[in-house]
Amino acid sequence: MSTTAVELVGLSKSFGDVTAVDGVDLEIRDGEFFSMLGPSGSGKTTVLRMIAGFEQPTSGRVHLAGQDVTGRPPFARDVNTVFQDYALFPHMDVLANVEYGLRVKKVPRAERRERATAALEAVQLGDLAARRPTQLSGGQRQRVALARALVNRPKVLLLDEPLGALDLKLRRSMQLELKQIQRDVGITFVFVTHDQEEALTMSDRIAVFRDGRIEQVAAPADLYESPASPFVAGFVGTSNLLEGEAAHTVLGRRGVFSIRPEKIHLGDEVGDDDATAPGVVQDVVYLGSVNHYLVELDAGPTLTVLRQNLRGTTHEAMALRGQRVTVGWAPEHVIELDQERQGQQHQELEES
Amino acid sequence: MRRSTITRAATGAVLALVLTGCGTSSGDDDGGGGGATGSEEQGGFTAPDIEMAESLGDNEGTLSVLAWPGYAEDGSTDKSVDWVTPFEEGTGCQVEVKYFGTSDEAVSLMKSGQYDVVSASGDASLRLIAGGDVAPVNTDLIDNYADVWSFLKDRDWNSVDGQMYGVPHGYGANLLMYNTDEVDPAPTSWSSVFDDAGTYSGKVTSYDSPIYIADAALYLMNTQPDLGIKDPYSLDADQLAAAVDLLKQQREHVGEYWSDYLKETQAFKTGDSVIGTTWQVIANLAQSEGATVEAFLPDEGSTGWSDTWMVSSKTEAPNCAYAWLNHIVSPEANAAVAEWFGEAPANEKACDLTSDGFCESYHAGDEAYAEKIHYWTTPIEQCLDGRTDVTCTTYQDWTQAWTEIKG
Amino acid sequence: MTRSVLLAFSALVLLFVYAPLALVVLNSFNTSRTFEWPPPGFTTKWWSAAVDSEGARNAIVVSLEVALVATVIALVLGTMAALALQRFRFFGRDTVSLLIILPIALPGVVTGIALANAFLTMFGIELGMLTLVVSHATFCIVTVFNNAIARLRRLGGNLEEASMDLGAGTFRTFWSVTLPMMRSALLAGALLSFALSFDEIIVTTFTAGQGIQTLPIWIYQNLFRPNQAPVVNVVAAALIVLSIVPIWLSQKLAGTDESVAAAR
Amino acid sequence: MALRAGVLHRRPRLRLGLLLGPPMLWLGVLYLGSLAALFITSLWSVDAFGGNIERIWTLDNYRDLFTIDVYRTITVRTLLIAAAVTIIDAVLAFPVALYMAKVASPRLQRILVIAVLTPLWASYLVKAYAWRGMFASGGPLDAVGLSPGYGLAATVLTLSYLWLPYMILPMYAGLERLPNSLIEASADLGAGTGTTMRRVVLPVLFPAAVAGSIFTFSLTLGDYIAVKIVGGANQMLGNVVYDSFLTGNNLPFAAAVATIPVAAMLVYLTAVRRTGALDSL
Repeated sequence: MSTTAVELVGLSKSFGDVTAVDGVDLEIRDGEFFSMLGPSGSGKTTVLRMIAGFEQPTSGRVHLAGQDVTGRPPFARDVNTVFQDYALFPHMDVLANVEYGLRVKKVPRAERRERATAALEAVQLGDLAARRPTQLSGGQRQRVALARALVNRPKVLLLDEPLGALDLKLRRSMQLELKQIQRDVGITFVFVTHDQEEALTMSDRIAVFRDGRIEQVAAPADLYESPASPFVAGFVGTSNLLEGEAAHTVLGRRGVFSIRPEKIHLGDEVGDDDATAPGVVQDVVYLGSVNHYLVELDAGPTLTVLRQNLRGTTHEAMALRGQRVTVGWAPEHVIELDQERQGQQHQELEES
Repeated sequence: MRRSTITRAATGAVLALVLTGCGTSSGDDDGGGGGATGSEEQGGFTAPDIEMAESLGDNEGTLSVLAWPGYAEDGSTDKSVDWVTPFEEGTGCQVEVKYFGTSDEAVSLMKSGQYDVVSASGDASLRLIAGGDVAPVNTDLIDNYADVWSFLKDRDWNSVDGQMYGVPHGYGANLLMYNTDEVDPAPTSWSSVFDDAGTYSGKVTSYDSPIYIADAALYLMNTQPDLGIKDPYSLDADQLAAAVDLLKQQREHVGEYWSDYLKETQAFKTGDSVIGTTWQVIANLAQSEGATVEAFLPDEGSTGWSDTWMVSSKTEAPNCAYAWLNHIVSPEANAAVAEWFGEAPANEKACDLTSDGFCESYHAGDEAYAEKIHYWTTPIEQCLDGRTDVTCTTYQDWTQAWTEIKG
Repeated sequence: MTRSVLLAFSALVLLFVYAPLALVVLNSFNTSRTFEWPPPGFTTKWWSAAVDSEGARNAIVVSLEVALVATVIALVLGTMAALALQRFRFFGRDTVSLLIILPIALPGVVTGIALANAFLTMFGIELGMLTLVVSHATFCIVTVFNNAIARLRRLGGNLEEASMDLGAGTFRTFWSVTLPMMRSALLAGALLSFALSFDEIIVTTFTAGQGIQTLPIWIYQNLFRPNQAPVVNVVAAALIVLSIVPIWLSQKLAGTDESVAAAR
Repeated sequence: MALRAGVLHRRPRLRLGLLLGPPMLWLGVLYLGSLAALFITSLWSVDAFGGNIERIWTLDNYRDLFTIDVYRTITVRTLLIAAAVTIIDAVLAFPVALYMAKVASPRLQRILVIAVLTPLWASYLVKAYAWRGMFASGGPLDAVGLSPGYGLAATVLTLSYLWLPYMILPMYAGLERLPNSLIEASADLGAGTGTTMRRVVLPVLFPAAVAGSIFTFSLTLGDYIAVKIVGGANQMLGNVVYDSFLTGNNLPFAAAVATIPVAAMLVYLTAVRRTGALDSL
């Protein structure tokens, strides 16, 4: 199955003087869990809304399953959306909400009821069918919204930061559940989020947005291990940038480089083959299972070093504060970032 | 109904619900000229030649009535007040009533030819005659006409050259009312609300309408002959200015102006007002409510009103129209209207049917009394008193002056 | 401390509001026809007279008709205007919103003579039921508009997008989602508009024509008839009591409305 | 249907046009047109006899308006009455609205809203006459020595009474929208009741009060009935318009007088437009 579910060609959108989306080209494959990741105002939600048909592009085309749907209204597109605030109809009960799409399509009552009930069962809400949305918890509403969209069996399901309003624990479990559902139904999911961890957890592929453009499209591991730009490196994980004179001093090369915090060794962990650099521990941040050490290199930059709390005590870890240390890393873990993209300072755009 | 007395004479002070035919289109140039020259001197006034009914036939079945509110009650206001239904039952003429708010409106509605009969006040009747909108009335065909007070017949607001254009319906005077406890000695003249108003400063009340300027003019006519006022409704600029000055002086002492029964009755009952103009009906009401008041018509005369029912020159129901005229001045109907409306009936025999003392209190049939009334007429540019060397002030001028007087 | 001061003050203001109304009710039992104080006696004859008054009944019916039709027109136009102004950004938007409130912001006497003059001369329509209803609708639009747009603002466009996303067309979405969500707001607006029209006298005076007698006009005319003034008091007293029903209903509806906010 | 809707969806301008067309036709053409016609009429005059309009351009009406003292007096009087009514209503409405929105229990809140709305259904005229009764010599107020008698004070009081609900309701709506947390936050930051009122409540209240004032001001500017009933011998702008038009049959002059309250309201609306009050009407 290598057909294309969604294809965006030169998609742009301006709101007055503000360009929210600036020439996006993208192909999303059939059956894939695709995430659009970026800070707020980067244009990802606007792209999603153009796929759904809520916004008309200023220029460019939207294709769904090979068909150009650019001019079509939302109700004439075979996609469904799970909204950030769920947008459940408060004047209808849960079942009526889920049935709505089927009723609009004039699906016979019996079938409608059956499918809606099944969809609610699938999201484990079978017993809440008669409730009003106001009587549900946040997580339950989220599931209703999901069921309401999925019951229509769309070609593509669009999810606009659907987990944003949930607490951390619920969010984690919903992430796994969403992924599971996606595998079960085999529908293409297009998922918008600003949470890199969420994107990495669930996605088959991720597009990183910045200032209305796509910075990089890649699988999670590739994105993390070979970020295409300092922006991607910084947005996905902690980047630990080395550039200019500092790079030359520490690495002996000019350019822009990144070393992931967990790849850096500290003190007695430094291996024999490691490249090393001296510095001072400025601060130690206790995070439970791991600690972050902020080490200011003598060469200038401050690197974040992540160390698991496998051994020793918290007290010992804290005692490193203010100490001179040596940090080291395997040379193959130094990521060279795309020179051309360096230093581009886009102005952050307001996404409306 | 009663309140329409207020709107009479085109004053419309209280409610006149409707616009007159004026407005941005000045299409109908109704009888500017003709009616204007009407009133006192009918020199040069010739009525259009309109055929008069010579005999009556079968009733047509429907009648369209244009009336002052209260002149054609069918029981919808008060069950016991109904002289339309008996007419319908007696004649088979089904009545449709349209009310008008001002004389101007009555004139313009009559021009449409949709109405068969109209109750016209003195300031509308001549315009209707001159405009050819109403037909001469053959009073021989109206049985009850014989019983109408003779002093109401062949007057200059309802006839031309001895030919009647309608039947008189009712009349009344604007009186001087005072609180007998507070006002001592009892007043005898309008001077007590003009030159001597200061005596009861703050408790004097006057009728709230530009037409009240005529009351001042009437007073000046008696007290300042030098001004040369012959008719309180035809004032040149100087005469108007004198009347306005007088009213401005009076304004200093006026507690409030009144324009409805309730307000004036209340004011006299509570003592907020102790002296001022009134209508007989208000005086009667106030007395029945226990107020210590008297009302009378001072010797210098007073302003007042008189109405006439007329027949459209374009009517398609002349028989029903004549039946209506006969009915409305019948003793029964005339008595009912007079009592409901609060005015003197035109039919002598109506007084046998009105409640005890009604006709006496309204001075119905008292010719000397009636002669003292200067009936309301709309002031116009042509002087109604016959002067041709000056232009008289119009009702618009009076209206602006009235605003100035009240300040 | 502050609370009790507030309470005391509010109670005083309510006393101020209800004292004259109490007087109205009291006077409807006053034997005096001119509202003598203190009342010389107690009578229920005005109440029975009011029940018998065909004029009052007819006037109430006319007022109800006028208010109903004007409110329906205002509902349609006000909702349309609210949708347009909430959903679209366009040049002159502020002017439009100003225009909508203009009929209520300009004194009734101005609106009255302007419309009356226009009907008679520009359009050549005789004053009557039509002109009255049109005039009332003109100043009623704003009450519906205000309620509708406030609700639309609170709703945002998400629910409608959800509906379209689920396959419902523009009209279906309006019917199934937008309208139900606005229902209580529209009802509140309609109620206010109804009340506004029902008791309007100034614009009515100019635009009704002589033949049409609405309740305020009937009251106006009858207040000035000595025998009728107490009957008018009865009608007013009855209206005060009866008005609690629609107001209470609207409040109840507005109460269920909080779910709208909560659902989001 | 779907096709048509699709067209509508693709063409937002068309949708806007369809939505805005009818209300704009009604208000823009009928209402504004009427006002424009009225203004044009104010530049004409009437003939001397029948009150028919003569379409001759003249500024006479405005000349009279500006040169005759009485109109200035009446204008000033009317504006002062309107201002006084507005201020009194604002002062009376604020505590009630505050109590309703922030102190009363939901149940009491509902009852209070009903209590405030109910008088709106009692006839304007009946209420005005009730006040006439209140102010009368020997009336209820006089009996306790509080009656100002008929005159401007009585007019201001009666009008304040009549329009009070129009001030309470927007204020209440405004305060209800003010989250309690804001008041609590202010108190938490050490502000006393007075400071909280001044810094937190009043800024929220202001646009609401302005919205209410549009009602009180405009309704007062156009009133001609209450002043007749309780105003003694005084008159207001509404009386002049009314008398010129219906009594004097002089529409052009009435139209000219009417431009005064219109101008006053337009100035006022323009001034308050930026406060956002027009949104909280």
